[in-house]
Amino acid sequence: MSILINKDTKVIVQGITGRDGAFHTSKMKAYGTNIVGGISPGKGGQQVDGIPVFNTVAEAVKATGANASVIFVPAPFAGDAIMEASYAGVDLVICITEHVPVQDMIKVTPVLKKNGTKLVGANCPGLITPDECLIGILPGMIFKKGNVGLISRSGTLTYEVVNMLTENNLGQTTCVGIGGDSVSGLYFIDLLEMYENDPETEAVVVIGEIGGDAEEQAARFIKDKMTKPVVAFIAGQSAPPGKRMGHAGAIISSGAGTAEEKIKAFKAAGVPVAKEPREIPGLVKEKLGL
Amino acid sequence: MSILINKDTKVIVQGITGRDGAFHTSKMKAYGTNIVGGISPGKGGQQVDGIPVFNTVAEAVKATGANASVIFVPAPFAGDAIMEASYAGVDLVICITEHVPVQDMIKVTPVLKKNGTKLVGANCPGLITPDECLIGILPGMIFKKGNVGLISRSGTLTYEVVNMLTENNLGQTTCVGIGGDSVSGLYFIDLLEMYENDPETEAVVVIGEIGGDAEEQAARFIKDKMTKPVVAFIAGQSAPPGKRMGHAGAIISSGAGTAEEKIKAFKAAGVPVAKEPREIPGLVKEKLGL
Amino acid sequence: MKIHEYQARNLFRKYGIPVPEGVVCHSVDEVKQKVSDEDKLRVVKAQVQVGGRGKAGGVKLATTKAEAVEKAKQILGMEIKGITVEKILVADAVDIEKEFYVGLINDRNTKSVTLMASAEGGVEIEEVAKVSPEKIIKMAIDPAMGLMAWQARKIALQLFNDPKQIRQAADIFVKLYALYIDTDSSLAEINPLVLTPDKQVLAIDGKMNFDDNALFRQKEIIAMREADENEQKEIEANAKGLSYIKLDGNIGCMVNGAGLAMATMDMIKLYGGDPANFLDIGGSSNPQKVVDAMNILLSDKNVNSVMINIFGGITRCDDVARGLVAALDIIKTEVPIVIRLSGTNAKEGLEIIKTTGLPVVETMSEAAKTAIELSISRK
Amino acid sequence: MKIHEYQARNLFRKYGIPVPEGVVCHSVDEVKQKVSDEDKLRVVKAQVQVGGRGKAGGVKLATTKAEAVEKAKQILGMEIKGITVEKILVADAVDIEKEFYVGLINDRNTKSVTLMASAEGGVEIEEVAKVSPEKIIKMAIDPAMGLMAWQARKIALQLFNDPKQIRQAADIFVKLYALYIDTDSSLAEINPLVLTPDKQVLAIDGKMNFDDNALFRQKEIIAMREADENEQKEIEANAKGLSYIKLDGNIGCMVNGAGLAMATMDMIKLYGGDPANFLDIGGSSNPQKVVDAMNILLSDKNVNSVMINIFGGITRCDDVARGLVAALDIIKTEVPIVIRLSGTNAKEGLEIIKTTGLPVVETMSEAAKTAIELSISRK
Repeated sequence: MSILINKDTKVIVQGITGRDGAFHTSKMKAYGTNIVGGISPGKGGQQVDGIPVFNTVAEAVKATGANASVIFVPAPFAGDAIMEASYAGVDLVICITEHVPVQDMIKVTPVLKKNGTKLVGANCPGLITPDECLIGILPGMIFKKGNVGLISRSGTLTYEVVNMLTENNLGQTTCVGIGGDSVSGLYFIDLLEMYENDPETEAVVVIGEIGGDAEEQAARFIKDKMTKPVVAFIAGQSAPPGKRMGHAGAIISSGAGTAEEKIKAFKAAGVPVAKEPREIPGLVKEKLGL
Repeated sequence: MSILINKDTKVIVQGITGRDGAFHTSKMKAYGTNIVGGISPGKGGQQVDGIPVFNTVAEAVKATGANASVIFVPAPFAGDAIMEASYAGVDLVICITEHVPVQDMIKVTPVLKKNGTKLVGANCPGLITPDECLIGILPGMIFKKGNVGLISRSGTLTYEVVNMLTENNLGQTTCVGIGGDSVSGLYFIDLLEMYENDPETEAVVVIGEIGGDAEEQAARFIKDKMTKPVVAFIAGQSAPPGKRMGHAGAIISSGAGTAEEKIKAFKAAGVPVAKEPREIPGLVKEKLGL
Repeated sequence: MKIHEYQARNLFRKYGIPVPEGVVCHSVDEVKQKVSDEDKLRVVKAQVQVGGRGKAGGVKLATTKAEAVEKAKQILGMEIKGITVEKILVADAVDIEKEFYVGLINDRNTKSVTLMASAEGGVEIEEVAKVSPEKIIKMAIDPAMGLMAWQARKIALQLFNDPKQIRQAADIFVKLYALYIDTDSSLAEINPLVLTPDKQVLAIDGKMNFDDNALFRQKEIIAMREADENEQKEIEANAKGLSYIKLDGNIGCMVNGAGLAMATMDMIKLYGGDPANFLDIGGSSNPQKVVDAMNILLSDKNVNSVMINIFGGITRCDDVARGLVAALDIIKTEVPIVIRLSGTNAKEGLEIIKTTGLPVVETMSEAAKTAIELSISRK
Repeated sequence: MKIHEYQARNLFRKYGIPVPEGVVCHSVDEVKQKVSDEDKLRVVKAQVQVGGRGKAGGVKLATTKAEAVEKAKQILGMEIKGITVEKILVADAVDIEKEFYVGLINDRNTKSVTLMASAEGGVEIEEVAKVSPEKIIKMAIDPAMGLMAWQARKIALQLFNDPKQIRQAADIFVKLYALYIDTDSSLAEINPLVLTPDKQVLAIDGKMNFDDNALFRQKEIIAMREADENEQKEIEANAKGLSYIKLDGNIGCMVNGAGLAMATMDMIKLYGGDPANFLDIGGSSNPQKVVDAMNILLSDKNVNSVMINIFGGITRCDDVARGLVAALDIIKTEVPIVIRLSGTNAKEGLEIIKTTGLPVVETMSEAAKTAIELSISRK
């Protein structure tokens, strides 16, 4: 088992003929992901890397039965691409594109709700169920099948942590990079609930960062609803207030969203918080009694 | 029985402190309509003609249990007033205001659907179930309780016809002025279906006019779905194409929406069409075997 | 409210919809001044707000400046469907590989703005709709979301093959929708939208109408109004709270309510007469309104009898009658008038009217018959 | 992106939100020229993009023109939180009966634009939020419908009693929302919104921030940018595809990925060091980017050691290493550098890096410790 994606997930790529889209499509395909089609308006009927190209998401879904779509189109068009996928009935949409305007994400939100679409991102590395399905730009080789779930607001920091988990023989059920923007799709609580209900996941690693109060909400959820152990890390303890730390969502505004508050909330919920990333595997092992 | 409104209908008035709102509120009240409140932002707590005034529709609904609202606010604010009533959960909204921009009505439409609100109008005289409830600006004294339903796109022409019906001892269950705009709330088919399901209504008079193809649709509906007799009249047989005949919706565009087409459609559906209004009572009597 | 082609083009340009270069001229001298000396294919087009100007000779091609001036001379001042041509557009003509149609309207049935597009451009879309409706692509637009880019692309994909052209066309559709909404339009057409041999998608001819009810919030659009004589009369009537439309007959009508006014015209026709106008004075008993209405009505010299048809509703007939008497006292005319008064307090009203000495009747049918008789006797 | 108060006022005015008259001046001479001779109460305000200027003496009242000039002299050139005041706003002061707060933000939790309003105006809203959160009215706005007039009225009804004031306030809220959406704002505050003794509702002070990701479609907003020195550096870095923020420490960091960059800073701090910056070079192995990043980093004279922390993901470490070597070949600096390279093909990468002779380590912790040691040895 896993969450969100597995070997049966049928994936289409929006923006398959673009530079990034084409590159990562071949990477995903090489990993074993079941890429069933791509979208590029006006190039329907062509093939990219042996994958059929369609003019619209609706056509691709109709022809292939795709239930997941990954978006590589440029930022000005990403919000629209999410809506196209949502209106076409795709269950899970992963938006890799960074720098998507916040208003576009806000506009997308009620559409997703209305159509029952799950969104990961934007501005995220994607997600992976090791050995089954990789969607996005994650480096597949550092992941390993196992029983730890992972949710992260960051990209390379996630790889850093996953690499350590794998080196410590802590494989993963599904790892999800939820993205660094302030208004995003699936967030900590949504995913924690899925991990709680996934029989195979035995522990969850949460990698948060400064900005917003999603970590505090996650801590309350863990305390109230979760039976499985969670280990956390928060990036940005040394970040100054009022400055956007690379990620659009990583900003401490008027004293809210600090690392201190988040760490305090996790600790109050019984969630051990690693002082530095390399402590994470040990804390997970401790919790699992390994 | 009747459709849409009866003696138990609790009515609030949006724009009760305006000139038209105040005047017609007293008329409605005098007729016996159960006016339970009025709305005028900032005048909540006051009374008009013994009727309590509220600041918002939501407050009025909460305090009075109102299930119908009639709108007398000026055209630039009418669309918003409809939305306020719809979001406040009012079942039936009657918009008397004329000259409401079409885009405002278009914007309102999905909101009504989402909230399950029925709208009559805009630009309509309202509706009446004689001796029970009058909502709008109809002259109550010409109506008489009975078994004929009436739907009309016009105002005074309706009174003209109702007057003749009443003089011919053909009383009415409910008469609905649906308004003369091109984009409106309830329309012929919606109401024909209600009359078909109302045990007391024995025949229906439909007063159409040039513009659009609602009469043609009504004719199809009558042919396919109705068991009760319908008599029709169409105004505008002598109207030139391309000119808006007073009502925003009364315009023949590019050969479509002519009286000839509508009359033909009704006749094909077995609906007798009066050549002039005074023929209507006779046609109804004939159909009812009186 | 309607605007001229050149005004629609200006709006298109403001919204980033590509249109070929062109200038508006009111005289041959202006053509000489504004048009460059360069030899190139130009099209000279009469700016009139009626259809069928091409067939009427109001659109001509010119290959040189001299020729453009010559064609302008021919077109300026000509009559098209009763309208004198006072302005022309001299625009660059472009080579056309293919013509398309795209338009937006307020659709009564879906109660939404609907986009229509067709690969059959350049001809009247109503013709296409009649002959081969399957060639028109329609899409109802959710007002809450607007025309989303992917939807525009979906339409464009049915008209164009090349990714670049698809993008250009979809972009034009989205911009046209923005223009339509921002200006409270009730019709916005690009016909034809063309593909040039060098693969540009351009708007060649445009038409826009606007919702009269929304003009209060459209200052920029009102400023574009260039009404012809008849429209001017209608606009003046509107300003006075009246709704007036001139027709070709000789029996003037003055009625309260639009539906009743139409039914009145119909009845005159039914009884063999010919209505001179549609005139709705609305629901008030204000004598000034009746005076204004009568003045507008009688300014039409064809009118040789008048039928006043009033049904008293909330406004009682006795009040209306008092208003009418006051008004008729002011209006001095030789044209015979018949008055019909019915509805609430009709009896009391009829009594009051009798003091005028004018013929008074109780039903529409009688009034129509009387008006026709009066008209015939005056011929 | 931030703008000055006077720029926010200009945007308010453009959208029909009433603000008192005022002029922006860059010098005392300009004050003498632009301010009228009339004696009236004016307020002279420093235009700096930081909070707390009132406490710092950057806001002063003046009753005459002479006094306004005097206050301008005092404020122009003063330092507020390290920023030199280069502009002042001289605005008409209005009598205030009551102060309110209204603001719009992008709310992460409701994933919508949220309107906040409070009868506690004139003070920092964050303070109100902390001390008495119940005094802040919040409303999440449906992006598909926008802020509907009845919703704006519902908020206004909680702040005002008089129908006219309710209408004025609701109108301001609707206009502020339109401005917010049209400009891709991320914060739009009117604080205070005031009621004057003659019952006018006015915006006295305004603040607006904008979504950096949306600036590509906000030409008019970008044109307003007046960045201070540090921001200028950040903007230049952005233009090169880098994300840079200057801090107060002495250990420079260059990292791929924002989360990892933050974790790197945290680790330096954890081990007793002091990071000089946040610097994310993103996912490419392009040597030019490393050169640009290093130049920006070293332009900070406090930096006395540098930690390069790279985790190879899709981009393999050997590629990254080649990029680094090429870049380090161009960069000539005395400042000691430690390189950490991990992830995909780390071994191959480390081999390549060794050719530079720079200290190379395998873990973040080692790298942080080394950088701190290098820094101490340089002091």
